[in-house]
Amino acid sequence: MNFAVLQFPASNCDQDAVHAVRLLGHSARLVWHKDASLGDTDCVIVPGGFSYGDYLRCGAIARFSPVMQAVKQFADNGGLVLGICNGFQVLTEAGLLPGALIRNRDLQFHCENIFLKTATIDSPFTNKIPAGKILRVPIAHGEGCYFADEATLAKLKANNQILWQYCDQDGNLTDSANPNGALQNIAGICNDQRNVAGLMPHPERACETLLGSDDGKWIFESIFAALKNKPVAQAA
Amino acid sequence: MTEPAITPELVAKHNLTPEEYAHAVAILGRTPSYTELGIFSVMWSEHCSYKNTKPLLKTFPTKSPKILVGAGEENAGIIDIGDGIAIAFKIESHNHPSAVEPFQGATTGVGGIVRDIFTMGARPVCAVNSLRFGELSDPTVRRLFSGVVSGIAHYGNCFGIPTVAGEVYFDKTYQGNPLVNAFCLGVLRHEQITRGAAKGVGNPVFYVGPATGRDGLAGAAFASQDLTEESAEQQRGAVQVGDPFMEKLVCEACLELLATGAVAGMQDMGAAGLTCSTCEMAARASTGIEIELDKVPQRAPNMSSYEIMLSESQERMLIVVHKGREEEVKRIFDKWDLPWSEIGIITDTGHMKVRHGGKLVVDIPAKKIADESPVYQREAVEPAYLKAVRAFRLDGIADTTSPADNLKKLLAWPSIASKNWVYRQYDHQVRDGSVVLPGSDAAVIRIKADSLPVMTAELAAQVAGKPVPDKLIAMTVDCNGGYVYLDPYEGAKSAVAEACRNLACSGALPLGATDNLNMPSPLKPELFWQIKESVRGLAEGCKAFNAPVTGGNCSLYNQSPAGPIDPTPTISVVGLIDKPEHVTTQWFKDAGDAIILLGDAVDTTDPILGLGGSAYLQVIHGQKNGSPPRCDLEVAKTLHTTLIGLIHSGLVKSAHDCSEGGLAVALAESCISQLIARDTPRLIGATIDLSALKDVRLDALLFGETQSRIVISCKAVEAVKVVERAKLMGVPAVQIGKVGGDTLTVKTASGEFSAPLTELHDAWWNSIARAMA
Amino acid sequence: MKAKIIITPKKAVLDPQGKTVQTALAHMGYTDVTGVHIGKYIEIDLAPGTDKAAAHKALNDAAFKLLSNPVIEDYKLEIE
Amino acid sequence: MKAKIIITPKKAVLDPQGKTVQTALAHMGYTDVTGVHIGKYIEIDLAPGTDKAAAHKALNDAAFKLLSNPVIEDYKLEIE
Ligand SMILES: Nc1ncnc2c1ncn2[C@@H]1O[C@H](COP(=O)(O)OP(=O)(O)O)[C@@H](O)[C@H]1O
Ligand SMILES: [Mg+2]
Repeated sequence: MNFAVLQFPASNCDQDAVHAVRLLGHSARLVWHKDASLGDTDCVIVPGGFSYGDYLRCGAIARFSPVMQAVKQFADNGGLVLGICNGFQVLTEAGLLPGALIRNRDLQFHCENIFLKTATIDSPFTNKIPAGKILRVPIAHGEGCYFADEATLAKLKANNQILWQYCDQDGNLTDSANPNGALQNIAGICNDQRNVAGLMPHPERACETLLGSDDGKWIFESIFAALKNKPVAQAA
Repeated sequence: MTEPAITPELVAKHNLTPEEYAHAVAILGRTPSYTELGIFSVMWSEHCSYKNTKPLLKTFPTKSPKILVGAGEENAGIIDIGDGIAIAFKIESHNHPSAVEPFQGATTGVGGIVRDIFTMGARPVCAVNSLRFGELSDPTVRRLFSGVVSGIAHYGNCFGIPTVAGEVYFDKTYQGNPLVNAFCLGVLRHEQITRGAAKGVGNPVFYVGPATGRDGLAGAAFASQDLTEESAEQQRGAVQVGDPFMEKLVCEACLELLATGAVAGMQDMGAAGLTCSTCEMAARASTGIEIELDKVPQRAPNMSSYEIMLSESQERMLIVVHKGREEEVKRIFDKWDLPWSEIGIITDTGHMKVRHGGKLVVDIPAKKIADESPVYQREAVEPAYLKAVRAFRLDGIADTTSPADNLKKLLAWPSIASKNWVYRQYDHQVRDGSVVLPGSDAAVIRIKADSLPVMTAELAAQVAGKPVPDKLIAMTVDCNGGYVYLDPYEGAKSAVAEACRNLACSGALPLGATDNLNMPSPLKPELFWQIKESVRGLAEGCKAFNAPVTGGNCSLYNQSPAGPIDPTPTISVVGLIDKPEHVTTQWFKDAGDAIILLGDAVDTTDPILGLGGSAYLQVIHGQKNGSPPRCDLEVAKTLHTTLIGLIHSGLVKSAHDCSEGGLAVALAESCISQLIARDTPRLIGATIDLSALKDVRLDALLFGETQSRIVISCKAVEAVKVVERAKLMGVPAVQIGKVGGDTLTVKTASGEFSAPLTELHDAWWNSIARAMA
Repeated sequence: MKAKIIITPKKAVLDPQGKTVQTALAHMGYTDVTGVHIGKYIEIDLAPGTDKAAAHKALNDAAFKLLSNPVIEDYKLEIE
Repeated sequence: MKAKIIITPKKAVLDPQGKTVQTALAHMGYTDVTGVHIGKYIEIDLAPGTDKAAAHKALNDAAFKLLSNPVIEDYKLEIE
């Protein structure tokens, strides 16, 4: 599989995403934000970091990069797009995912491991996650509190679009397990077509036991499996 | 614009003595222009010239076959770590700016040190910080503390560098004068080392990065003065704002440019901005440099040549490019949407010439101003307070009767308590290389192929087919300023020993060190004595552990109206771990494991049994007094190599050294410091029996800070072997207990105490967060 | 010519910063405060001679698309 | 009663945020923009019947000490 990892000015988890994909046996390359085309791509990763310094609002400026036009088209054609952390913020700003990510409720940046419950395995991003497995994955963000208005939230639930939620060690969705105040402990969602997803935690930082956890690999393995089963859209 | 006339008052305002001024006139052969006066002032400030410390710095061990770039040569030292790979690292202070504006002071501190690293051609891969504040009960201290921490977080997180280690102490000596030291480490191939030399007559000089404003005018001079009430006010106009986004782009663009091979020399504009970078680059290459200020991008209207030359606007670089390769600079900096401007040329005159508005405003022999800076041998006199310190005895202090309670108080003491409130705000995992996160004795990072800067085509061809083996680097920064105050020489030695002990606990042997001398004024003989003795201790320590000093920083005049700070020579030691399986962490692993103490439980030759300067005396008895525990460097070295040997044999499951709070705190931390995830520690208890140690005060046994002690754990069946092997190496070793349960239970000759781990953990883990709530 | 844009969090959106400031004000003894809302203020300098109506239209567009996020924020634009 | 506080970066101080947004606006085709300054907007609800003069004095104090950072920012307070 070919992964395209976007590179905005001050993306800083771009190399990490490339590293994780390669480590898991697939190919990945960086695509510059000024490029209007994604080239030959099976899946797009919008990586973490501080695109444009996160000035104004996280992800707000990156959304206007030429490459985002290509991503939009790729997604419209059914291509798989995963936004991680800042990438999630970019995708919500771009309207590819509903809702918004606002300042953590305690106003502090949080870098720590959290536990993640997979709310549904019915998505290209979760299909390989073992049933009942609680993932231990790092977060690192200051603005990861997921917000959506009530109507949007109801729709997310009705369509089974919530993919991951913060939980405790035993899988309970408690308030103290929620690092940022996200509504319903939401850590990641997908669009209603189920081909675009975003999450605040960093699965690419959890693909090697040397780094403390390899639980993140299940998310990538899910994508690989989905791509294998249904070859999708052409890149724009 | 008319420039002010040069008067003795103006000279004095520029912090130049009449003798220094006379020397400047002699170098020029005439009266300096106003801009030239400014240049002499910053170049000869303590910050840039080390005029009061140079003779001392010469005593550091700086040689080793592994050193590729040594101390003082360049912006940072570089050490070979094998397979053609090298690391560049350095520590730098930003104390005074942080006192005035904690957030921006800290951001620009991090920005400056990161620039020092990529200036060498290295890719910055991790950061470390060392902080000192007054007591947390004071609201001003809390404001400074939270401002500094969020400044470091803001800059490092946005730039995308993991902050993997650090230390924080709270003591009223730092009340008006916090310390903010920032360290950065980068990775590169030997061939990629870039010099800050203005080489190649006729080569063009480029300015890249954001426009110059009136930021931090004469910041270097500011850093070289006492911090007074007014200085905060006066310096307000001088506050520099860090822009990590810009720095990330500048860094990526510079590394990309270096990979073209078009660069002849590169230097960041740090302290004293354009002045220092042009002067130093020309001096290093023995060339001249000519620049035109009208071509310098400017943010503010009508800036004078004085202001442009002395501005400390951040994130700017000066690059000398091989003639004919200018297009590559333009192409790459345009790609990154960064401002650039060709501002000058390298000459063979040996002079630094600056033109502005068609006029020659500066004409100084570069090598002379850089190399002929004044040097002072200051007078050193042992301070009187040390007599009382040395005479301090424990007679008036009753032995403890409530050890469990003492332990909880110590664990909750902010200088000992967990610093998770701090490091949780730092991204410590970006770049996918953090193997041991903050919270164990030393941080460990993994260096992999993508940690390296992009290569030139030539180099890429040369190393093709030779994959980079992963490497493991450990690092720590340490210094107990209280010890140093009570005995500068012993205290400084102990700082190095502790750093190396922390490395040993993580499985690493030292490669090299970088130090930051945070000191009061060198002009008072008693204070200069502290500086001198500290340097002697550091030098001996670094020599003993084969940790040559590759560079560092001096920050003098750290004193507020309340008085001087405790001398605080922070030292960061970097080490190498040869295999992933040798990476060791400080927490106990499995119930049933044996707990062994390496080293003498108490130094009985010390009349105050390791309690001098201890956290225990400070917290429980309100006294910062007594000679600190002595550090025998040979004993320490044997201990470290023995532990490394045991680790290499696969015998050690955890290792944690005894530092502040002594054995009891080290044991408690081994039980409670493993973190699974947010709010989810892994607590694992221990049962300890110290009853064999009969004739020693209980407080000294539990909380004394005798040096060179490490608590390790191993499989029960291997305990005897471990003890035997340690003894064979000449290291005292004894099994003191075993892992398991949900309490820390300690039996001593005078009874037993037991504390539930949940209570110990709460005291230790949440204490700082509570103070900050 | 100058454009001024005030961006405020929507009522339904959590404003922890506002809450924190309110608490801090209360600590300072200022208890008459019943609510604090924290937003952004953006000042845009426009080239002299810019057509005011056209600028209004363009900046309105920019405020909606870039400067604010309509999911969580409201904005007010003024040109003077 | 409402107090409105506008906090802006001081003129001489670098405003990286404003600069970045200005560049972004230029890229999007808003080329008449010659400068962007980004600050904070704080709205404070005051209990009905609050004494205006007293509130002004207190909030002025709070704006200086708590809400703004006088080292790098200016503020403007209005009560209406
Ligand atoms: N300012 C900081 N930034 C990052 N990590 C920190 C900071 N302060 C402390 N730490 C981490 O907390 C742990 C304990 O630090 P410290 O008490 O100084 O340990 P030690 O006594 O072993 O030197 C270490 O892993 C250290 O790196
Ligand atoms: Mg230690």
